[in-house]
Amino acid sequence: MNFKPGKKVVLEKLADYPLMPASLADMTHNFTGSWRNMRPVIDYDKCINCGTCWKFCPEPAIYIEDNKVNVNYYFCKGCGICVSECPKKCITFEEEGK
Amino acid sequence: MNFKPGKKVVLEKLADYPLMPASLADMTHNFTGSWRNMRPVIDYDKCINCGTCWKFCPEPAIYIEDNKVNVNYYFCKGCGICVSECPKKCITFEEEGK
Amino acid sequence: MIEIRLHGRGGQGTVVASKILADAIVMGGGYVQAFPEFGVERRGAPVVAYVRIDNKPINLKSKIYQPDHIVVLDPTLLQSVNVTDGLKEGGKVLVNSEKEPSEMQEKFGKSFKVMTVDATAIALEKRLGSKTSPIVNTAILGAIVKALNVTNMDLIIKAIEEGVPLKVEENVEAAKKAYTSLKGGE
Amino acid sequence: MIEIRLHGRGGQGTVVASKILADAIVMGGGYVQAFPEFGVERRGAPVVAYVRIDNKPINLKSKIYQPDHIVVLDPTLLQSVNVTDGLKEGGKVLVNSEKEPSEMQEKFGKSFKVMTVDATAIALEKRLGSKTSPIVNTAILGAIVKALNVTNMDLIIKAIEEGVPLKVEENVEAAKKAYTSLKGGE
Amino acid sequence: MRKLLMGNHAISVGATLSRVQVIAAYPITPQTQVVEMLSEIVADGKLNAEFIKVESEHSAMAACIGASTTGARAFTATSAQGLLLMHELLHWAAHGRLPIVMANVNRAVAPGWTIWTDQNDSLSQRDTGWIQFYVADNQEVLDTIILGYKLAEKVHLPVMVNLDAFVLSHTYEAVEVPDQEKVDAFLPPFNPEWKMDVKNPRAFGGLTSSDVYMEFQYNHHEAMEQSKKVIAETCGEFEKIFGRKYGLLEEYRMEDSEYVMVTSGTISKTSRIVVDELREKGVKIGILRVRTFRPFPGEEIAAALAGKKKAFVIDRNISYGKSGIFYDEIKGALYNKGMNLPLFGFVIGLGGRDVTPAHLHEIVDYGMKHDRPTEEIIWMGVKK
Amino acid sequence: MRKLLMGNHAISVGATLSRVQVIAAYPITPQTQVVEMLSEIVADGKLNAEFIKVESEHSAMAACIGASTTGARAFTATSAQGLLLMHELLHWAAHGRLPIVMANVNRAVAPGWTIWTDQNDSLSQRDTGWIQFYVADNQEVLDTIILGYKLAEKVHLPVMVNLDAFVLSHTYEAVEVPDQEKVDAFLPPFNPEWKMDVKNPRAFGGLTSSDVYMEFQYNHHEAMEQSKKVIAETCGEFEKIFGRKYGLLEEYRMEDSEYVMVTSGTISKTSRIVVDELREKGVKIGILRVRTFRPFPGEEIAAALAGKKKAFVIDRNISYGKSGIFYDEIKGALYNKGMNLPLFGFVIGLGGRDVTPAHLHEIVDYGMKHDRPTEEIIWMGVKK
Amino acid sequence: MTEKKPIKTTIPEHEVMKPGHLACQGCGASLAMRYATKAIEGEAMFTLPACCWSVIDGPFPYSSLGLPLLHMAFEAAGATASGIRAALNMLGQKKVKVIAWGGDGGTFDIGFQAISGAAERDEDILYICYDNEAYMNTGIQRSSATPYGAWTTTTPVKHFEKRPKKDMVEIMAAHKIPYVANVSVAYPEDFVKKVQKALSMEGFKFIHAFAPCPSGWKIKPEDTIKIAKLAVQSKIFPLYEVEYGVKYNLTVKVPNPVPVLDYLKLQGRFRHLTEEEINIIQKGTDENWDLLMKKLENK
Amino acid sequence: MTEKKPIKTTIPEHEVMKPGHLACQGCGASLAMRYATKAIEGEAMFTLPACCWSVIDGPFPYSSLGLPLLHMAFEAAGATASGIRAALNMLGQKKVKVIAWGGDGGTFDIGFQAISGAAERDEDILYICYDNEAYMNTGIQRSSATPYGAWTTTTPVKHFEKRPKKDMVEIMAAHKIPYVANVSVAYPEDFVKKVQKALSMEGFKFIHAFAPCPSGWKIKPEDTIKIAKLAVQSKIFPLYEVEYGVKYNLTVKVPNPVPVLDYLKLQGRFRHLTEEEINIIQKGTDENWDLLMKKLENK
Ligand SMILES: Cc1ncc(C[n+]2csc(CCOP(=O)(O)OP(=O)(O)O)c2C)c(N)n1
Ligand SMILES: Cc1ncc(C[n+]2csc(CCOP(=O)(O)OP(=O)(O)O)c2C)c(N)n1
Ligand code: SF4
Ligand code: SF4
Ligand code: SF4
Ligand code: SF4
Ligand code: SF4
Ligand code: SF4
Ligand SMILES: [Mg+2]
Ligand SMILES: [Mg+2]
Repeated sequence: MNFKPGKKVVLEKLADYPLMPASLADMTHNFTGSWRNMRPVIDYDKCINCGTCWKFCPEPAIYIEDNKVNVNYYFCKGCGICVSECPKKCITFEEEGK
Repeated sequence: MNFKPGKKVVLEKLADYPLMPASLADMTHNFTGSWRNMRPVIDYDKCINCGTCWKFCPEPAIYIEDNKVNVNYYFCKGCGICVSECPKKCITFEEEGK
Repeated sequence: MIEIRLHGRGGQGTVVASKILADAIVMGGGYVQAFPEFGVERRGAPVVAYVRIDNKPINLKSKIYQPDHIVVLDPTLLQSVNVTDGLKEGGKVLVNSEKEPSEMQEKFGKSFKVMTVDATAIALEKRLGSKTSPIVNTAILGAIVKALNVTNMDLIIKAIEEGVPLKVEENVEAAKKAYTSLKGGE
Repeated sequence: MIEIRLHGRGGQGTVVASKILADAIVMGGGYVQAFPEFGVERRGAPVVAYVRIDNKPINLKSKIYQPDHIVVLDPTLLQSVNVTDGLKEGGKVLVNSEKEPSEMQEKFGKSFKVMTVDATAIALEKRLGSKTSPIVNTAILGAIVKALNVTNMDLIIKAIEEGVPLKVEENVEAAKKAYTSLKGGE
Repeated sequence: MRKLLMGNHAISVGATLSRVQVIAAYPITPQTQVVEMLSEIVADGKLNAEFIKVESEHSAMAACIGASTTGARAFTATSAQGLLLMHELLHWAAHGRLPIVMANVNRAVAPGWTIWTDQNDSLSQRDTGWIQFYVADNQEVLDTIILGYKLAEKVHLPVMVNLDAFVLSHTYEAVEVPDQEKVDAFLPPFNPEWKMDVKNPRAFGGLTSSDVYMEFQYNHHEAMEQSKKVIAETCGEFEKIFGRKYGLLEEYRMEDSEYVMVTSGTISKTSRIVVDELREKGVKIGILRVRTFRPFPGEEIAAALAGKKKAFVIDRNISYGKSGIFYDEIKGALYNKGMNLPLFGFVIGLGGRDVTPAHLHEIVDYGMKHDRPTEEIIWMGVKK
Repeated sequence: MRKLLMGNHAISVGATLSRVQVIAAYPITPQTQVVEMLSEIVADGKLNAEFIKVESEHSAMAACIGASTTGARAFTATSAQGLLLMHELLHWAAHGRLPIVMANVNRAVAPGWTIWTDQNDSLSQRDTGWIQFYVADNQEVLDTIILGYKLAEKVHLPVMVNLDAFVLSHTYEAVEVPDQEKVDAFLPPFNPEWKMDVKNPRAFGGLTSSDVYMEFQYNHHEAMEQSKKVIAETCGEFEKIFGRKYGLLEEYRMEDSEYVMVTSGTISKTSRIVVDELREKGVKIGILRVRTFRPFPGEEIAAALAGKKKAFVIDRNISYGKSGIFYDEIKGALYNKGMNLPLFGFVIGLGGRDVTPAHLHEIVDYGMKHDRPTEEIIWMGVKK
Repeated sequence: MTEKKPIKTTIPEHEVMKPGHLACQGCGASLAMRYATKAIEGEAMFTLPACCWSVIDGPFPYSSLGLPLLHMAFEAAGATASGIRAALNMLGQKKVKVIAWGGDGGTFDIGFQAISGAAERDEDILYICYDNEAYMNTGIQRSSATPYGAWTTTTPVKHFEKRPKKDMVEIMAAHKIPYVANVSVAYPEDFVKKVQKALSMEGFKFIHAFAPCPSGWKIKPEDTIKIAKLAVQSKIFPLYEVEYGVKYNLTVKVPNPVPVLDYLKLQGRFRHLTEEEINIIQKGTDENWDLLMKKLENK
Repeated sequence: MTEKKPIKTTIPEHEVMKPGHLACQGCGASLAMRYATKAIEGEAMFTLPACCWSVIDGPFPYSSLGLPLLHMAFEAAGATASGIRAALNMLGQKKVKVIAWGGDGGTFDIGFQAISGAAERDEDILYICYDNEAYMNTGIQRSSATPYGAWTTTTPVKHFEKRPKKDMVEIMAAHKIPYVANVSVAYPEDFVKKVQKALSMEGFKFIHAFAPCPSGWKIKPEDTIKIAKLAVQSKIFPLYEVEYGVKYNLTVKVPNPVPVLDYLKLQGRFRHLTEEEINIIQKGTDENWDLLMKKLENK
């Protein structure tokens, strides 16, 4: 599933508050991509569509679309699990901002 | 062991009190013999000194002295365990006050 | 206001007796409190229950220190417990005993009126409880009706019928028998 | 009173840097508070720490909203965090970066004075941390001494010696090297 | 129907009539008859409820919190150590705005072990955010459970109904047991807007930063303040249907009184005897019973005491290093009214020490003889 | 020796210098550095103590109770939920008259989950019979642990030292760390008369009937009252040896003041900035910091406020359905003195909402503009 | 009366626990304490969570135990004992034994966590649970030690206890502590020996003592021992021990087992059971026994 | 780029847990939740004691879980879940599953009693413990799940953890509940299957999920899966299940086991260990494995 960035909820005044601290939205507003200082990049030439990277991403920031695995960089924290678990070593870890 | 009846502790004034509720005496002042409405009586003729009654008395209200088992009636509550466990059936249960 | 104290042993149904008595009072339109001594008494140990009766709502919420009457469910208690402690001058003492009231009067002194009923015998006759632990409370209730004059037999019988789980008939009979066999009640 | 805010990532030693800086201030006889942003930030997430310095006891116990200076330990933060938020007019911004201050000045605007130090390179040179997570805090401290003028190198070195558990010498060297290689510090 | 009930039975009957759906409770003297009777009632099928026989009071409250958040009417009962063991979760239920009703049999706090009455157990929960009632007879016990649910579900706050150990819990008194239909008319089914719901999934109680936390506390306090009005309303409704009148406070011979005994719990009843006797002698004295302790009816107490000559506050509790708790809180209320009424604070009856009319006379005597209190606590009945 | 310590370290150093013998503690943000540092200190052999790594705070307090009754100096530290979970055993330690010292990092109470500071956790323990201190900087944290043991062991009561989460617990400040020898001179080894002893076997805490229970409560309260004197004495001794002065209260620019901010915890320090600024403008204002909350220094507060024009009580806490807790308790103290000083009660900073000089100016402004308070709580900084 | 052979006692003659205590007539719990204290050689201290024994011992200012004793909150014995242990260690009294003594409710239920914690830490203490299979001190409510089929006031006849008894011995054995054992008041020699053995070992020891309760089980006080024997002889309560979670040992053999009915029928609390339910109990008992036999073989 | 064969997923493709959550980089706990929620067919509710997940889920007013969730006090999940279950039963939603989700601290330690109580009552709930072997949310303090040899902030290198890991799976199995199982984030298929199986059963189910924590174990975030695999392959964390306390089944075989050293050496928390200590771990691991094999045979 390719999650889209969500919206922040702003509680400006008392009337905006729920009765108790009950959630009003999910966390997809949170740009966890900013946590990353390394960026996983998939080499689709080598990729065999085994789905391993998708399976092991803890965010999840990898989604299946168009019969391939894709990284959602808005959420990818750059943990490197996909890099390390890809059986074909076809994901490389590049320095962020370079 | 033949326990002697103990004394009550009287707390008449503040100065008699310990710092916290810490005990100052044992319970041997407590005449649990008054709980009894049946009284175990040992027939020493039949008794074989096996010690079973002594062993199983929960108070303990049976003590060994002069090479025999003795009931301390100040404490015996009249539960009847000794009566029921004596292998020689030589303890009888008599109605109290009769 | 009439205040009654009942003496029995843990496990003997003393509190149940006080409750059934109170039930009868309520059925009769009276006001009542029934409560146990607030303690941790164990099976076999002497216990106490109270009944407070009035014809108007009872505001008094403290314990009973000077009862008008005393009821003793177990005669062996008399050896160890001072049952008349605090009993008002002229108060009644109803004892479960095979003895005649006159035989007991001495023990209690002249200021109290002693009555007896052989509730144990009645209970055994009606097969309530066992020989070593007869259940005497319904018999005692019958005697209370006669002795203390705080309710009547119809109400007590109704209260017993609602208040005992088993052997209802036998219990009612026990009460009736005790009512008629009370000694010293006149 | 001088108030400084440090920006880093969870797990990068930002709070330790603030603490060592504070240690140096105390050793120099100054008064100081050092504290983290009070949050639940996780490894990788942007974090913040504060240092408040004065020459008399500090009564102010609230957070820092308008810092005098900013220190950025991780250059990749600049993409996602508005590090100059609340920074006072004329405040200094010290960034761990290989870039020249002039290259950055534009990003921050004219009202702040930008300085850079390549702390990552220094840390890697001194073998502090790994390539993906270099430990830059001691290098940054050296740069702070030069850039912010709140303490001196002797004290910082003493504070580093007491405050880091391992590779003491390398850390001290990192600080020294950063001190000399600060850009834009004049 | 008039029935002879001990206080613990009155609790159970009240809960049954309120059609509670989840019961989670743990036995403790002097509350045990509650769990026993409710076990029977549920086993007999007379109440359609889940009874969770938890392994501790802490778990009892946790289960109630789980059940209430899921939208079921939840009930528990406890006393003393059990209440104290729940403490963290009392805060939880209140901040969670859960309309749980709990009966607490007031028992003194250990050590030494004690099972007898005083109010330290529940009053030491005064800051947990629960509504607290202190009742004076078994009729009120039963009625207040039912009233409690009505109130709790309106203001989204948990309600604690406190009764004296033994003096009520184990004392049989005649109680008018209302008809189920009438109770149903008074208390509609529980159907909260905010609840765990698979159709509308939410997280309840997540991390609440300093940017957003304080408003919840404000709302919590405001709900308490509103409760005063809601109690008045609810009691009005109740009176219409059941004919029995309750409120924040209860007054006895107060109209023309010059002196006032300020009481709570069963002492209030025994005090009537003393007041009646003193009235006979011409002393103009009345009783102000504080039935609701949270929200604290400060305004109402100040109004009731306005113009009186003296008041004698009787506390069966103590805050160590301070004073009797009712006393202290009432002083706070009068202070802001600029009142200068001599207010005496008595501590009596801790750990179940019996409170007799004689003791209460002593209290009034003391108050009559002194112009102003010279101590924060006037101790009654302590061996010296 | 002057050292840079965060509040949690100051606690640990204080406990170490006090030569505590048994530590039983459980981690909780924002107290964790205490358990971590003490683990290290014990592992390094720098403190000869048993550290019991219990499975909950409840067990931490139980272990402290066991250890203290056996005659060892026992220590624990906690915060918020941990403190609340101990609640039953807080009563136990106090009634057991056990001189346990505990550091509590003041954190707000869940739900929602929060880790930030306010005083509701410890103030909702106000009726448990513990001595309570609220400190304002890390030096005082350290010193009060040592002072705490001295006091606790004299009056046989447990002592809770409360400090603000993060603002102290996680903030590094320079602290003068006293020499071990001096501390040893000040604080002799613990050797209680009443303890578990195989040579003199006793049962502690047995069933205590209504005939004998109340006197223990009287003694407990009296020990609290005596503590006031003992605190003064002990602080005097402390000052002689260490040169730092503490007391029940702390005054700042109070001598000639007409207006008073009544504070506790770190807000007291920030208030100094405000007072200094206002003094510059000619406003005669001072600060009365309540350092000791139990025993409550009512007399002393009344004396300090006597003759003032107005006072502004600042509470970082609330008793729902009543008011700020310091405010309420102070009103009680003034009432009995017949004082009529306008006393304003502000609630601020719950759940860690930051308290800045600007907020405190607002408080003073409000108080200056109003003759008398019209509400029991004046809320500061709540979104409306 | 002819000359008698001298009385030869099979358990220590010295009495530590004193009479005058407040147990009901025929109380198994008081007997259990009598045995346990007889087994102590040297010095010991007790801590006691709320339970019948909080009352049995006697009210303040009295105590029947004859040893230092700390009454403690219902749920806290495991941790309290840990604190006492730590204090004794620090005070140079490492040799003084620490014993926690709790009922089944305080052990299986509300106090379980503190026990599990102390076991996990392998504190050098002995925990003895006297098991009367319900909360007796508060008047016979179910605990998780209440066996299938039993009436209690919270498992009324119409809805008698449906859950099997929680298997504390196996749960504690799974904690892999040095010593776990079942004992019974009907087997005093075995009882005393096991307590002695436990006290001789270092680390956390757990002993589970079968202690009939006449008041709660609706049995005659005089039947306490008889019923406890039948529990063993019907295989309902096997007397065994486990060392370090793996070494199993059956200390009292049952060569001629009796049907569970013999055990059940003497007790009022089981009166309502039908044959079908009794069969369930018999079957469960046999299965548990077989499982135990397997573990005995594995050792 | 050539035409690819279609991606065949071995676990459900649907994502319940949403990104943007607050777990550290490479957090095993977040992965565990991702798998668990994938396994749910139908409706479910969660309750969560304090743990890293209280933070991971996101602060108010947010939540990443995508299912109803009640945050609860640290020690209360077992009982809270019981209350939710009871309420759902009363509200006619018997089919909605109730899941309690706690860390090892909230499960092995402070919340253990409430869990044991719920297990004893055989409440129809699933309890999942994600085990990262310490209190991580508060910054890496020991729990009773911390294994022998590990450094934590409360078991410093000079005094590293000396107690073996509490054996929760065996302890829960001794509760004789319908289902107990070990799962690991490195074996998602096994993980999902077991959660599905548990959810299909009635009564109390307990699943123990191995979930490495990069921050707490001092490992590289990218090694989370590698290390979890090594735990299984070194026999330290066998993947098995137990039904009704007796029926044991090993779900992932270990034909070519690796030495524990391979597992230990990647982790900073074990860095200080000497050969001797590593041997102790190897020996303990082998013994536990042998014991497990015996139980597997007995079934
Ligand atoms: C927190 C708390 N809850 C409840 C109680 C009440 N209580 C005291 S003893 C007891 C039952 C004890 O049962 P068990 O441990 O089996 O011992 P027994 O009385 O059967 O000997 C209970 C419920 C208490 N003292 N504290
Ligand atoms: C009563 C109580 N004590 C302590 C805490 C603090 N606390 C919150 S989470 C946590 C550690 C949780 O550890 P674990 O259950 O293993 O989950 P993890 O954080 O490791 O995922 C602690 C100690 C608390 N919230 N409540
Ligand atoms: S680096 Fe980590 S977060 Fe990013 S896609 Fe790979 S596994 Fe997911
Ligand atoms: S793990 Fe590697 S090969 Fe497999 S789908 Fe991902 S990128 Fe392709
Ligand atoms: S009847 Fe019971 S108490 Fe009396 S001696 Fe025999 S066994 Fe002991
Ligand atoms: S049991 Fe019987 S035979 Fe044996 S010693 Fe006692 S009385 Fe004698
Ligand atoms: S109730 Fe049972 S366990 Fe308690 S004292 Fe009586 S017989 Fe013993
Ligand atoms: S500390 Fe560990 S368990 Fe917690 S979020 Fe980070 S990686 Fe996950
Ligand atoms: Mg029991
Ligand atoms: Mg963990």
